[in-house]
Amino acid sequence: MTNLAIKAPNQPDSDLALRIYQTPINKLPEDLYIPPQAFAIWLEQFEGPLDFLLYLVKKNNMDVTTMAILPITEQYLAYINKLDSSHFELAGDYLLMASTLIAIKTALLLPKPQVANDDVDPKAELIERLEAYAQIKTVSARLDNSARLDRDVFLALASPPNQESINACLPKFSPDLLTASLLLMQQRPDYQLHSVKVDAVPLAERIVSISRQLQHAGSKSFFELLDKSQGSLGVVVSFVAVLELIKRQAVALITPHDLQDFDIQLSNLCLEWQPKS
Amino acid sequence: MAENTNNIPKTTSAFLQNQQNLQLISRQIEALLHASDAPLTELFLKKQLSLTSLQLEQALSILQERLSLGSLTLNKTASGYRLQIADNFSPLIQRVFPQRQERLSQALLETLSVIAYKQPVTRGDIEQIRGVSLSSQILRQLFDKGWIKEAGFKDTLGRPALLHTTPLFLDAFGLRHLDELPELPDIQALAQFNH
Amino acid sequence: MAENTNNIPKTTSAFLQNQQNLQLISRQIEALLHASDAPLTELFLKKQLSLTSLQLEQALSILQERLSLGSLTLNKTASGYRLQIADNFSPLIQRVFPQRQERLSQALLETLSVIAYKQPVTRGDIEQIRGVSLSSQILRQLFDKGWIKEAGFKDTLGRPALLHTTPLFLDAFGLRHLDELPELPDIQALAQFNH
Repeated sequence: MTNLAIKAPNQPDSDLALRIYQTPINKLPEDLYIPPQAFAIWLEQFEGPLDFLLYLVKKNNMDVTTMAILPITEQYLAYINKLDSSHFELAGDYLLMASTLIAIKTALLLPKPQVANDDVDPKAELIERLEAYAQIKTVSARLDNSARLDRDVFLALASPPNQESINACLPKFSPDLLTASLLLMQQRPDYQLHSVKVDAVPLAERIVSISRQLQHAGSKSFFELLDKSQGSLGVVVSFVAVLELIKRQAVALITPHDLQDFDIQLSNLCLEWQPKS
Repeated sequence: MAENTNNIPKTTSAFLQNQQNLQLISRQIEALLHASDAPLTELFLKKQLSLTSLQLEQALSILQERLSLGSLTLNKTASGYRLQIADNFSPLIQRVFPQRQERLSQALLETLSVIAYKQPVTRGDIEQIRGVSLSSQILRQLFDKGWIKEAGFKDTLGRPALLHTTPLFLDAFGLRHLDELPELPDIQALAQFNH
Repeated sequence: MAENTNNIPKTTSAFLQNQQNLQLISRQIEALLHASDAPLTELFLKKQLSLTSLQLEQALSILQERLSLGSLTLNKTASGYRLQIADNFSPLIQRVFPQRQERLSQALLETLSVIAYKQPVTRGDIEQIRGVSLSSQILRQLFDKGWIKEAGFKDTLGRPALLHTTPLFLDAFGLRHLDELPELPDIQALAQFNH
């Protein structure tokens, strides 16, 4: 790399050329040895075999649509032969193109076959691909020239208002969450101080007790119906008892109209006695 | 004097009140545009601020006028309105924040162009047109920027995913519609590839 | 007339030119503040725009005045100047782009309730009332939200810190005073607890 300055053919209107000692070289002289690595680096500046072919077409002052395929093919193969085996990862796409070109060249050199397969003309196909690629290459340069966000156009950034002023508008938590959490805390058996004794809580007895309480009071919240000595098992059994009573249509659920379905929790569950008509 | 002011016809006073109201709306729009991380559509603004189309139009023009006193402009992109810094400050910003200038590689630009012009396309289509295998690095970059998305499959062997550009791509390149893309050059014009 | 204008004293014309220049500088500062993702210091602005301290000060005050017509303010933070949406647009922004309210865990609520109803309390008190050991994770969450604070010590062995709720706690629960807390239901654990 020390003596080889290689000019990248990136800019569309720059002079595409290999430079050695600042001297532009239009084609690789047969007698000059160029290290394969340097050649590979030069080739890497192209976007692939189509880009490289376009370069050759331009260098030969040819027209894509009417280009003579033979000289281009020969030049292409001459360059690709310089790639040594250590650059296979780069060479893959180029070798594929080389085989296409050889096929075209062979077809041109051989006497014309007469029949059917002239619907696939490899030369026309190649020219078509070159044209399509040239189109894309041109528009991609135009696209790059258009005013692009964060390069030519900048968004106006501004910080949000002070967090305190945002906080002031956030919906408040309901203070009832606090008391509800304490109630729930109470329902929880005390793991640390006592061993948990699971007293059987007969369902039938709970059904009777809850019916009696509701019949007497008219309506009560679920928590008021609990027997606190029965612990968490009591909560579960009472809940089943309530479900059973609802199923028997002996009690009804009171849903405050301002509650959504998903807001109904044990803490705001209210029940009402349904007198039999 | 006092009598005079009282004699302002009702229509004038209503006009003044309307103007004040539009001023307020224009400030609300400005605040929302700054607070949003994506452009806002007319429909969104009308709905959120309960505006008629006329009110929105008037408030936006008041906003545009006020911004012109400073260094911003109101810009309508493919996905809605956004506030951007006026173009004449771009050189200053480029000088002061040079690290913000991102250069896009030729390979990325070509891939993006194939997707933009030939969409929907598969990876294979892109490779066929560009004549090189597509590095997943490039596709990932394009996905990262939100410029392309996968939608649907091509009904061929392996059912490869189809790639499309997104409204963010249009926004980034200052386009309102895909048909504002620079026209594909004529093959005849390209024939003389030496320019 | 022409003579008159020519007779404007040099100082006046110099003054006008200076004012125009300051206007331009204020727009440049505005553009840079909008382009930067971090606050900009005075030093940075002076260096990038080649300003004297006086020029910067004057241009910033022009900018502040111009911004007051719209919805932004110039905010001086510890790390420099930044443009910020004015606080009075917070309700609008919160309504249009609502921030999700997080769910509070049962353990956090219980701990908070014990502190709220029985303050001042020590960690030990909370553990005794709740019957479970207190995870430092929960206390940290409460401190992070600014809902509780430590103030004073209990005069017992080890002099443990006493925990109180804060005005931010009242604010988050929409309360003006502690005595607006809902009446404590019949809770044995709390009732039994005497400090």
